[in-house]
Amino acid sequence: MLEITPSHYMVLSAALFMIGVIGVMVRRNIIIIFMSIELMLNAVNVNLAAFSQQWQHVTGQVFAIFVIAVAAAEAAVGLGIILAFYRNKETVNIDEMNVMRW
Amino acid sequence: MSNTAEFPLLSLILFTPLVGAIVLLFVRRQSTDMIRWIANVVAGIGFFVSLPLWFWYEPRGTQWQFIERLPWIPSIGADYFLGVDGFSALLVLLTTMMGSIAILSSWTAITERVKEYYVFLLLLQTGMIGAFVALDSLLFFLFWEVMLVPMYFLIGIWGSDRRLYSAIKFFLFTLVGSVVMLLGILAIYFEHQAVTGVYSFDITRFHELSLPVDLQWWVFLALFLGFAVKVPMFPFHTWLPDAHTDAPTAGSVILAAVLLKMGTYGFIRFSLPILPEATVEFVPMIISLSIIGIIYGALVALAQRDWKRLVAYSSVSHMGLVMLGMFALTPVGITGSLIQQFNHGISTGALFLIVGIVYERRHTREISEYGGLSKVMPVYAVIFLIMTLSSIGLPTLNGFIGEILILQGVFVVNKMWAAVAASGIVLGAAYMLWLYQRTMFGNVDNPKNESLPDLNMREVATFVPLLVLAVWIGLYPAPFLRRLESSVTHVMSRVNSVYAPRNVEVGVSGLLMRGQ
Amino acid sequence: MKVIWLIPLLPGIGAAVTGLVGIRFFSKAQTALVACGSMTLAAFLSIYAFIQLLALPSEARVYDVVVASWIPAMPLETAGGMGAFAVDWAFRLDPLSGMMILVVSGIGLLIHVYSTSYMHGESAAGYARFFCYLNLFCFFMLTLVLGANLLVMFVGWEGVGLCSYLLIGFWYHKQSATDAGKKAFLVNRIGDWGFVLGIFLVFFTFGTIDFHEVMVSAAAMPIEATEFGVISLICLLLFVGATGKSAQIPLHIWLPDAMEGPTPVSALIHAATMVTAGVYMVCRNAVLFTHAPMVMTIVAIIGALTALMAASIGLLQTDIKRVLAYSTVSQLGYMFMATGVGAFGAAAFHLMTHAFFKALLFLGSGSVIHAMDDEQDMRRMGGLKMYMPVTFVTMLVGTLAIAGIPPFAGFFSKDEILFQTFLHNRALWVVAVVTAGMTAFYMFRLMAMTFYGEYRGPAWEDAADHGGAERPGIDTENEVDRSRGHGAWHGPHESPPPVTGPLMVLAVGAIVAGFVGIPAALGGGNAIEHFLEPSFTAGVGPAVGEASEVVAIESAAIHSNSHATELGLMVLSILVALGGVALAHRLYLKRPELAEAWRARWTGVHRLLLNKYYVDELYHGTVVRGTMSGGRGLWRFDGRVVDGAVNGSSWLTIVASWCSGLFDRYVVDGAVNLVGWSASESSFSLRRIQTGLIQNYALIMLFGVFVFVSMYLLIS
Amino acid sequence: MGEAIVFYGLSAFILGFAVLVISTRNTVHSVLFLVASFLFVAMLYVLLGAEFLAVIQVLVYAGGIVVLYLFVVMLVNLKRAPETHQDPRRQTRLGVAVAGAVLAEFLAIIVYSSTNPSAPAVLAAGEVIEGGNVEQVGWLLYTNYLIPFELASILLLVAMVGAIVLAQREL
Repeated sequence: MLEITPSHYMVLSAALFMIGVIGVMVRRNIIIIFMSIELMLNAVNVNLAAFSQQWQHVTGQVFAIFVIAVAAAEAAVGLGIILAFYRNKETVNIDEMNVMRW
Repeated sequence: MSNTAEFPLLSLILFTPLVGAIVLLFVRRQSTDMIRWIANVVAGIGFFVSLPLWFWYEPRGTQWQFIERLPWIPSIGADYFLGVDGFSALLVLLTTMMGSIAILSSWTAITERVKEYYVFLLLLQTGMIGAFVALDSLLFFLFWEVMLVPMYFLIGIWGSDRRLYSAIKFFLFTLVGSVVMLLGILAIYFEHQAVTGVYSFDITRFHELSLPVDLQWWVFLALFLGFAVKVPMFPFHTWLPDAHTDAPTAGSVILAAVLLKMGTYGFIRFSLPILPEATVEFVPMIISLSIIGIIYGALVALAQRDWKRLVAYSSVSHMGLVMLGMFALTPVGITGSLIQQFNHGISTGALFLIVGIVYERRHTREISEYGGLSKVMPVYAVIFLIMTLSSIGLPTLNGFIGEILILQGVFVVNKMWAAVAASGIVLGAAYMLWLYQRTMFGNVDNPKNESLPDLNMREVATFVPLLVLAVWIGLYPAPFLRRLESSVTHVMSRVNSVYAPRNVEVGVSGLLMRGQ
Repeated sequence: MKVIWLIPLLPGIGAAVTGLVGIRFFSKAQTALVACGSMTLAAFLSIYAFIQLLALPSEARVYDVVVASWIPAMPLETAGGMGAFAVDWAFRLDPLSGMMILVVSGIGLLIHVYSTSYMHGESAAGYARFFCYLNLFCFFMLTLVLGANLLVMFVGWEGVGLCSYLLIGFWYHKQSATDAGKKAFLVNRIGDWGFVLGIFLVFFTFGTIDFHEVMVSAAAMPIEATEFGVISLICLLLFVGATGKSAQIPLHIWLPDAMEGPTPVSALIHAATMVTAGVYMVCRNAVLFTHAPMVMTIVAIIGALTALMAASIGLLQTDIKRVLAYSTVSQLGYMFMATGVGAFGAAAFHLMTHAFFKALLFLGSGSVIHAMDDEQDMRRMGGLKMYMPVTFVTMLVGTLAIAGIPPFAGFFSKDEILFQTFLHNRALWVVAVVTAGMTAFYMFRLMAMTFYGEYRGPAWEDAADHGGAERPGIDTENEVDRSRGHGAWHGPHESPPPVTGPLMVLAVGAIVAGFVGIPAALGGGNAIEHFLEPSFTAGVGPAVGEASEVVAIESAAIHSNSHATELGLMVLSILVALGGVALAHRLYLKRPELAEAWRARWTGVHRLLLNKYYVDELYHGTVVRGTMSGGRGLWRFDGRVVDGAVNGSSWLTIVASWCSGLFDRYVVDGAVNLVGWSASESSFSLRRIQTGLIQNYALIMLFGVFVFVSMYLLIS
Repeated sequence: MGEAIVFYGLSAFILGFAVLVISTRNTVHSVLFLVASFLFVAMLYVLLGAEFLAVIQVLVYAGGIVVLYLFVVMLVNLKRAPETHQDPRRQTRLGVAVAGAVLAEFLAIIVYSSTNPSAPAVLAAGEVIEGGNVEQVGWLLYTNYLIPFELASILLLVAMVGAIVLAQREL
């Protein structure tokens, strides 16, 4: 229990990821939902870093860097969409963003 | 088969109009003058690149010249196989010449949808040339069908009065014929495979085939339907007056000058050499239909009140004569038939141009609307006179050569046929001269005719080549006849054993055929 | 001599120049210069060629020139095995064609000169057009005459027909003129139908269409005295062609109508040259015809009948040109009668003399018509002798010639024909003599009504300066000025020199032309017939030569035995002619009321003759009407039956397609719609999943993850 | 022992702040908690020996992206409470339940696999990483992963352009 194995990190990661999932499911403010997604990405990065350490190889970290890059891109575009939407609809409530349906 | 061209002349001739049509597609539709210029220049180029067919053709060379052969659909043995003999070379020349004349003639006549009009005309040109130069029967059929569509639109869009009726009639008639014709070609194709084991659409191979007689009979009937509609022979002719009458001038010219030759060309290229026994069997039927066509066409023409329809029925009569000469199955008759096809293209094409000119000025074809035109349009009257005389076969003009050869060729086979057919010539003079009298002579009774302008330079230019050819063939047809020799000898060797080279002493065939 | 092809070509060039350039750019003088110049050259060349021909020994008087190959040789079956159909542009000068080119180019030249004045009223373009046609005619006529084979002759044959058509219809605004032109062309075409078939049969029989070769081959064949064989058929077909061109029964109807053309045209084409082409053609194929005695009989009978019928019609015509036209038909009948009895030389001789005096008469009548301000009705003339003496004298010469009064040209040629006919067939001779009497009668009737008696024409304004009536025939220059269509008509007047000149030349011709054929009975040598003899016989090969020798000996025997007969016949014919003259004098000068009385007495005959035996009406009622209604009927047939079948089949197709359309709509389409309907109905419930709420979608994803992970757990 | 204490401490902070992120009403506070969470994750990276990643985490995430979020929060000047309207069909509870279930499953898998190691949990530590962490990462990035690296840069460029286009006023 006192020796920290990759399993510990994975547990942490899983917990963090599920917090993100729950955030996505529960909150209606789309900004918060985006932040939840960031949490999920962080959980993945933690995992990658842990594996990197486990295998004594930096490839995992390299992938983490890529994830960060993608997260940055996603945040930029996503926030841009939020702004545009807000300008039109005066809301950031995701329950009011339901035009794409039958 | 050794005479493969090192330079793809036929492809060049074939695709020049097509390239022109494609270029036209990229021109703005509003710049009509530019479209007209491009179309005329392309047609002119098309004519000039076809001129080597006249100068480079070796009348004494092998039968097929300028050959090009590339695999097309190897799996069924279809090739991109082009080549001409003397006859098709002449027809290609006629096509390119009449094509450029038709395009030149429609400069002012067509004011709506100019771009599409010229695109269709050029497309039609490619189709016609293709049918004449294809030596692969599938390729031939392809081009045969390609011609149909532009002609349909030319009649249907730019025609007059009942243009849709006429266009559909033309289309259906020809389509029915060509479908049956395709069946015939396929029958030959499969029989060829059964005999030689090779799948091939090669017409020259078909020419060497001897099919069983009962199969020949059916194939002949199938091909006959396809070609007879196009000629058109007597019971299948009714599309022709309608199509001619309602087509725009250039359409009528092309239709009369070139499209009708497709049928007779088909007989010469397919029916006679491939199905010799059936041909001999069918001679009485075809001769009867031809003679009926001659007399019938002439008599009906006599009753016409519509100028263009009269010329159209005269076409029926003349093409009957062409068929008559062909099925006499004598060298003189077939030669006459071939040269008469060329002549008919010139004189009837010119007559349609002539109608078109006054139609453009007056927008009526009623003969009774005219009269005394030689007073207001003297140059026009002279040209009309010469072409009328060419049409009724006056010596020193082209029509005479064809008629005399055909009738002489028929006469040695059956004197009654010749006698009856010759009476059609009397009637021919009757309706043409009566037409001339009613339109050109007399006083100018109709005030609308008083200020008709005479031909301008462009219109005269459309007639000059036709007049030159009419006189040239009339006075010195030898260059033309020499080019037809190899075609005729080839057909004769297949179809009439009396004239097969082995049966004729060297003195006649060797010396005289090659003489002069 | 290798340039005989230039003889036809020169007028051809003239025609091309006046036609292509002249109509637009030439003045009348320039046109006249070109046209007459080319004709003059052709005439001189003809004379030169003829002299050259005369210089040769009589057996060798033939020049053959092949200019080019026309239709190259092609093998073709003939009766005698495999032959070769080939036609050359070949010309042949022999005695017959030599005589003809002299006549054609000579008279042609004179008429060109005459026309320069006669047609002066036309515009410059019309003037050029006229001379273009006239030159073109001479081109074709000379081609016809010089052609060495049937097809080259046919070129000329059709060509002159064309020019005749164009010239008859020269005043194309006149309906009657264009009708007449068309009629002429079509009737000729009917004849050509026979001619063409004759040519085909000649080729089929002999394997060649060269006159000389045909002649040699035919001479070797037996004479078809009893059976109607192939040569007879050839001759009959060729004769059909000749009846068309030379206006013989039953195709004579076009010639009188052809008088609608300008008078020089009537003179040149419809009197002197073109209409004699039929006679010329029969003479050309003399050997063929001599081998077909049955056809010869037909030719003779038709010729005689035509001569009689035309002469009888001519008796009562009042139009000056129509009288001459019927007279022409009648004289042509004479010539055919001569050929029919085997007297080809006599026919050719009469052809030549006739060309002179008939051209003269026509030109004279033209002069009269001109003087009378385009009046052609003889009843409105009279007494013109004093106004136009030159015309009167020359026409009198022509009349005497045609009536057969010695020593004018017509006497010799006509008498030769009568004599030959007498030897051959008495019945025909009777007809011929009666015709001769009629000829003399109607010609002097013409003279009487035109030149003698009271002036019956319209009055004219008496011009202040000089009246035509007081000083007839003088001051022609001024008359010409006024006769150009400007200003008022100043009464009958003598014509200008370009008109009277040819008249005088032709009058001399009409007097002296007969002297080349003075018969042996009168101490002459009958030179013309001996000169022409080689053209009528095959003339080569020993056997043939022998045969012709026999014929020659026989004919010589006949000649010597019957000089007395011949002299007697001559006297008789002169008497008959004089009788005709006397009757005309009595009826139209002395006692005009007698003519009225006779007319009242024989109204039926009078009406029959006046209406030309109703032949025109007959033809119009049968042939023309039949053809036209046949054409209309067939057109209706075409529209109703043939096209009806087409439209009917299209109607059937439409009905069938309508039925299959119903089937398509309710059965095939129904099945398709059923599938679509069920799909849309089921999707109606399924689409509720698409709520548009992102979190619902996320929930579903999460649920999916849950399922996958559960599966992993369960498996491992 | 020390490592364990650090790990558990960091984990507690990370998860605690994460829970705060998703539960706070005030958006601005939420963002601040997110920053805190990120910073602790960065510390965890240090613990894992990934110094370069830690630096990146601080600079890019905590520095760059979060500032972006703050800007947006400022720009979205809400006149009414953002979460007043609630769609009846959103099934929040079900979501939370499934999330919990998945978490439970994950934990089960992790526990199961760590108690039954199919492979050595820790690699033989014979291969010592040469050079610093930054050098190694850089080496790999510019050799083996050059193309993905360049693609990532293009992706960022495209995202930048896209964001600008989307955010500009007259769309």
